[in-house]
Amino acid sequence: RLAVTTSFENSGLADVLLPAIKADTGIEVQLLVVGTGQALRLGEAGDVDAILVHSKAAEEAFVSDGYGTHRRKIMFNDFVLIGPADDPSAIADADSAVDAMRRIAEQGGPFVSRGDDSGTHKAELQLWAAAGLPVDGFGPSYLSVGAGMGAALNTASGINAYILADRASWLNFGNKGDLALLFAGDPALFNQYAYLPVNPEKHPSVRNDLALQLEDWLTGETAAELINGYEINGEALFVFNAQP
Amino acid sequence: MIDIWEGLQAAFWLVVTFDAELWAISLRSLQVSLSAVVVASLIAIPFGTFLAVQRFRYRRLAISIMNALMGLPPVVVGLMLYILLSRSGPFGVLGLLFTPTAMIIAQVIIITPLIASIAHQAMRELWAEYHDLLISLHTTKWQRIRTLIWDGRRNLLTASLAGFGRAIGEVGAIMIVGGNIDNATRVLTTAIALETGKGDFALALGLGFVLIGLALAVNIAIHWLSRTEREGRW
Amino acid sequence: MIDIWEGLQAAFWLVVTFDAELWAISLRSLQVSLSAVVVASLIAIPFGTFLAVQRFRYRRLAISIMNALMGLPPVVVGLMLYILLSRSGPFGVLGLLFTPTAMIIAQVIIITPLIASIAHQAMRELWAEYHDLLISLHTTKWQRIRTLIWDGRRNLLTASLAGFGRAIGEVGAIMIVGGNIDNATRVLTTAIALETGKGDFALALGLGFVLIGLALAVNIAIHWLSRTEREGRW
Amino acid sequence: MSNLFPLTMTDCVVRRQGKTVLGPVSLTVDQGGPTIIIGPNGSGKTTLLRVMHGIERLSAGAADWAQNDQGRQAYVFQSPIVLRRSVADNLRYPLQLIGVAKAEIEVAATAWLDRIGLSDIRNTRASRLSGGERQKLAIARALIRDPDVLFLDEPCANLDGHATREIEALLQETAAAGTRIIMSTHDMGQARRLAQDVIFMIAGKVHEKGAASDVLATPGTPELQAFLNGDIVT
Amino acid sequence: MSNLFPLTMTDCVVRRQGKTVLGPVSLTVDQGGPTIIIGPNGSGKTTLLRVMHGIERLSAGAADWAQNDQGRQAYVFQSPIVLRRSVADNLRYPLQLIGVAKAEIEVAATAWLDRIGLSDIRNTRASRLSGGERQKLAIARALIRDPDVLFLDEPCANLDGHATREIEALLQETAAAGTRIIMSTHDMGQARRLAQDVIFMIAGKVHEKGAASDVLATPGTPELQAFLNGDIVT
Ligand SMILES: Nc1ncnc2c1ncn2[C@@H]1O[C@H](COP(=O)(O)OP(=O)(O)OP(=O)(O)O)[C@@H](O)[C@H]1O
Ligand SMILES: Nc1ncnc2c1ncn2[C@@H]1O[C@H](COP(=O)(O)OP(=O)(O)OP(=O)(O)O)[C@@H](O)[C@H]1O
Ligand SMILES: [Mg+2]
Ligand SMILES: [Mg+2]
Repeated sequence: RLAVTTSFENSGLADVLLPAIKADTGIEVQLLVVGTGQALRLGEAGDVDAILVHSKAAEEAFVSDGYGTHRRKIMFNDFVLIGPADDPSAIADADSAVDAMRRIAEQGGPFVSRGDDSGTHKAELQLWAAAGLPVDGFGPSYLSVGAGMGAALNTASGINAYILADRASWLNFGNKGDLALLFAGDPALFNQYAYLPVNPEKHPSVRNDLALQLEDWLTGETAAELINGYEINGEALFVFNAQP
Repeated sequence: MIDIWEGLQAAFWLVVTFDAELWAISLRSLQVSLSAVVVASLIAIPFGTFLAVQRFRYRRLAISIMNALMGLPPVVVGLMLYILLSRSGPFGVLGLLFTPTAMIIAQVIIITPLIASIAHQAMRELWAEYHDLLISLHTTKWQRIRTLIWDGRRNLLTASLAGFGRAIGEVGAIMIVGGNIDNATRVLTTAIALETGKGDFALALGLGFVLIGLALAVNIAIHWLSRTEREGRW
Repeated sequence: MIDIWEGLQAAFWLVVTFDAELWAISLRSLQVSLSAVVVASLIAIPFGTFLAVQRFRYRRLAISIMNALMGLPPVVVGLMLYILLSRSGPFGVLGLLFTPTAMIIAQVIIITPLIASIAHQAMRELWAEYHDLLISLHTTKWQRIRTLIWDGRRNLLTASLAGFGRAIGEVGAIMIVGGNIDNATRVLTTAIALETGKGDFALALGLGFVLIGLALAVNIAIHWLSRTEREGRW
Repeated sequence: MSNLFPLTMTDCVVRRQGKTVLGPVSLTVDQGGPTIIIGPNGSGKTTLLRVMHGIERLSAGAADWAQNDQGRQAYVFQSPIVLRRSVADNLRYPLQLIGVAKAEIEVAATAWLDRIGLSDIRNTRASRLSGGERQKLAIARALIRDPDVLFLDEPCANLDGHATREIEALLQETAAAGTRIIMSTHDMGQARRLAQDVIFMIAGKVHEKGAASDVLATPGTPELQAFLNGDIVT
Repeated sequence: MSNLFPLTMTDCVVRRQGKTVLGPVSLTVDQGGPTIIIGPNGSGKTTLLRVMHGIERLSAGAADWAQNDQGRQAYVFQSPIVLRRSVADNLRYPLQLIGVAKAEIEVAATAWLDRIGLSDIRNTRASRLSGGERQKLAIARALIRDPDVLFLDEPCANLDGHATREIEALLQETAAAGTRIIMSTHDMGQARRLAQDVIFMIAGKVHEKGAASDVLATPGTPELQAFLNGDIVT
């Protein structure tokens, strides 16, 4: 059993990987799609055999507290800034992600935040911090919605707001409304996914053998091909970067 | 197990420290759900009574549909309402999406069939008892409905309380149409969902206990006010 | 608006093409919810009847609590059950987490108070009618309960159907304890939630319409079988 | 106020579950003194009264008043139906229905409470009355609207000798004031005291009818003779 | 089978809502012929019977049988309570409660259906019976367990002359077979025909009692004299 974040599931990559995993290794992976925090808790409780998330600090704490055996980078994708197609804050012309955030703040939003302590939310907060803008100074135009990526995108679409999303979720998102991808490409927006097997010493019931087998597969060549080759609307989403 | 204990502790501290945000969220929960119950009862009770009183051709079918609508999945209700209320939808101009009003509308849709169904069942018994007399007194349809509602008001309480229970604990629909926006549309259930997603189970449980306490308080208050049980049976 | 129309189309195509996955998910939904309704009815109906028949000191309080438990928020139920069933929880060894059994348990907890409450209200009326006779015939408590359940079975149907409605549309609790695992614990409501998150409203609505159709079919089938309305009133 | 009479019944038949409960009966009821319906248990007296009052569905035939104003008819049922309200509220109810002014209602209710001797318990719930008190309440409630036709189905079955005399006196007054009285009874003494016309029923059919002085004094058929003697009649 | 008798009532008082409905009454009931309770409407006859049977809560005093076996007592209520079942099932019910074998139940039910003349409609729902048929059913249901004591509250109020005679004959047989009969009635003729002892009640108190031959022939008080004449008594 593997706990993954909503952004991973929403990307659709799972639908490509799971059948291949089954064909190559015979492992039937059961995906639990939850928030990052909840994924970590499922791992701590030993209810899943491994987790696949993107939130570096929390992952390191997970390993150092002994819940995970180690952390293995698998791949990364990037975050993108989404907003109303007419782009009132003109962030499409911004020269960095931080600059884009400043422009949104100046124009007065509205901006939708995941607000759920997920990897995406943490990345967003880092950007605000780098821009020197305290989040609680925005007032009502900063909407902390406390929901998954898809739900947050739905909210942004409903009120035509700016939002930080991962590229995969955005491309797969069906309810685009008047939203458009406005800014992307800044390295500050890279988003590293890591694989963490749950420590079998803490929870003898976890299938560490399968978790390791899966890790081998995920870091192997087939996975690399599939991940790098995964496209939506002709756009590659993920970059495989596991160290063999 | 440790989590449940921590949850109780969290609930305790939240309550004794009069946490301002908790208050705001709880009040919003109460306000939304009570409004929904009042509106839904005003629709559902007369309708359920009408179905008990009136024989018409498709009555059985109407009752079956009403019962089936008790199973309206909240997410679907939320979704449809979202589509209708979103800016590109037909009611977009009203600007109701992500407001407490939208949440009330969603809850009304969800609990109306439940209240109507329970009300119908309660009123059927009473109608069997009153049938001959009210027919003989040459009452209008509307007088019959009013008489049944008035004389059966104690039984209708269960219907409304069931509706309240479902409303206050509901999360799927109001998450979609309310958006769980901090300081605007966040209520207890959506806050609980959020904390669960974050993995803060203790806080989530703490909020859950506050919610259960709230539901209990409302029920006891209403029971006490109506003295349903004290006055005994007819 | 376009979405709702697309949803209907999606539902239509899903159904007419006998989509294998849709079948599996729908069957699992039915199986989980019907099991939950059966188990919950077996607990709730005798209990609700007992509360109607027996006077005891804390009866009013018990009824209030039962009514309040109708408002048990599903997410909280899911969370507590998760903590209990988790590997590190007291029942972890049973390995029930993320299985349909766990989902059934969650739904039983959620709908039992609802069924008990409606059953109690229905049985109170009947008990008022039968009270003197059953006391005079020197019936045991258990015989009274059995007589009321048997003679009031038509009214109890509303209670079970309300429970079914709530169970089949429920998502918050089963998402947490079931995990929405493809091919294992995914049911209609969790699938809808998933598609909503992806923004695929047409598919989500399509599944929603299938779910509503399912609820309607179950209700009509049960009504037809029991002929509640055909046999008329007593 | 135009005339309700006559009531014309042509080949009225009431069938229930394949069994002919009444008829065929053809009758004309015109203005006149009290008509008393007698006959064995299950002979169809209640059914005939209900057909005349227009509250029983006919399987064949027709029963029509010259003027169709059911509001000017009143009916006292065999087992009195009391509303789940106080004694006084039961009396107020028929007047409230037709929008009589509050003050007038109070005057009428007080007068009738005195007349039937229930003033002391005017605020008791009607369901707590003794059998006889309930019957008197039902009669008063039927008379309070001052109907043109009054149907009574064994009105004195639960009354003591004194109350029976009182009710008989009341009915005679009422008849003298122009109200047409049609009543069933098992008390042959009462029939003799009140009847101007008699209808004798057996097995759903009118077996004999005519002026009371003729029919009761010199029965035209052996069946009526036997019935008056208290022998078996079928 | 040991002896139930005597029943000893000491200063029994029943108060309801501040009003003394019965008592104080002190009485001893021993084996013997039928005891008939007479008195005006609302004088407490029903309440006294219920106290004797042990189904009315006493506000003061005590009513105890020598042997406390309520299963050997039976009670026929003033307005017959019928179960929502068929006529035959109503008769079977008391025997089913005490676990009589199926075959035996059928024999008894068939015999009683014949005896009360309801064999033809054995499968009709009891609620559809005419007033008199219902009353006969209730009496048969009380007698089917062959009780030691039989209470009847105005059992012939809805019966025709022939049925009344039949029931009286039945009661006399039953009494001859050793069943103690205690019954209220408003029919003084019936009281004279059946009574061995008479209890005359006014305003909740036993005003006069004794052997029927004495009491009814030479009333000891002006109140009883007036009551027997059908004059007002309070
Ligand atoms: N819905 C029904 N289904 C079957 N039989 C019925 C129904 N309604 C009435 N009956 C039968 O019709 C017959 C006539 O009933 P009705 O009540 O008119 O008699 P009644 O003369 O008023 O008798 P009583 O003196 O006992 O009140 C009865 O035998 C009764 O069982
Ligand atoms: N729960 C109650 N609350 C108030 N008053 C009550 C209650 N129960 C009975 N009473 C009153 O007690 C009195 C005696 O009632 P009971 O039924 O014993 O009279 P009864 O002699 O059987 O009269 P009837 O001949 O009319 O049947 C009545 O006046 C009735 O109104
Ligand atoms: Mg009748
Ligand atoms: Mg009485």
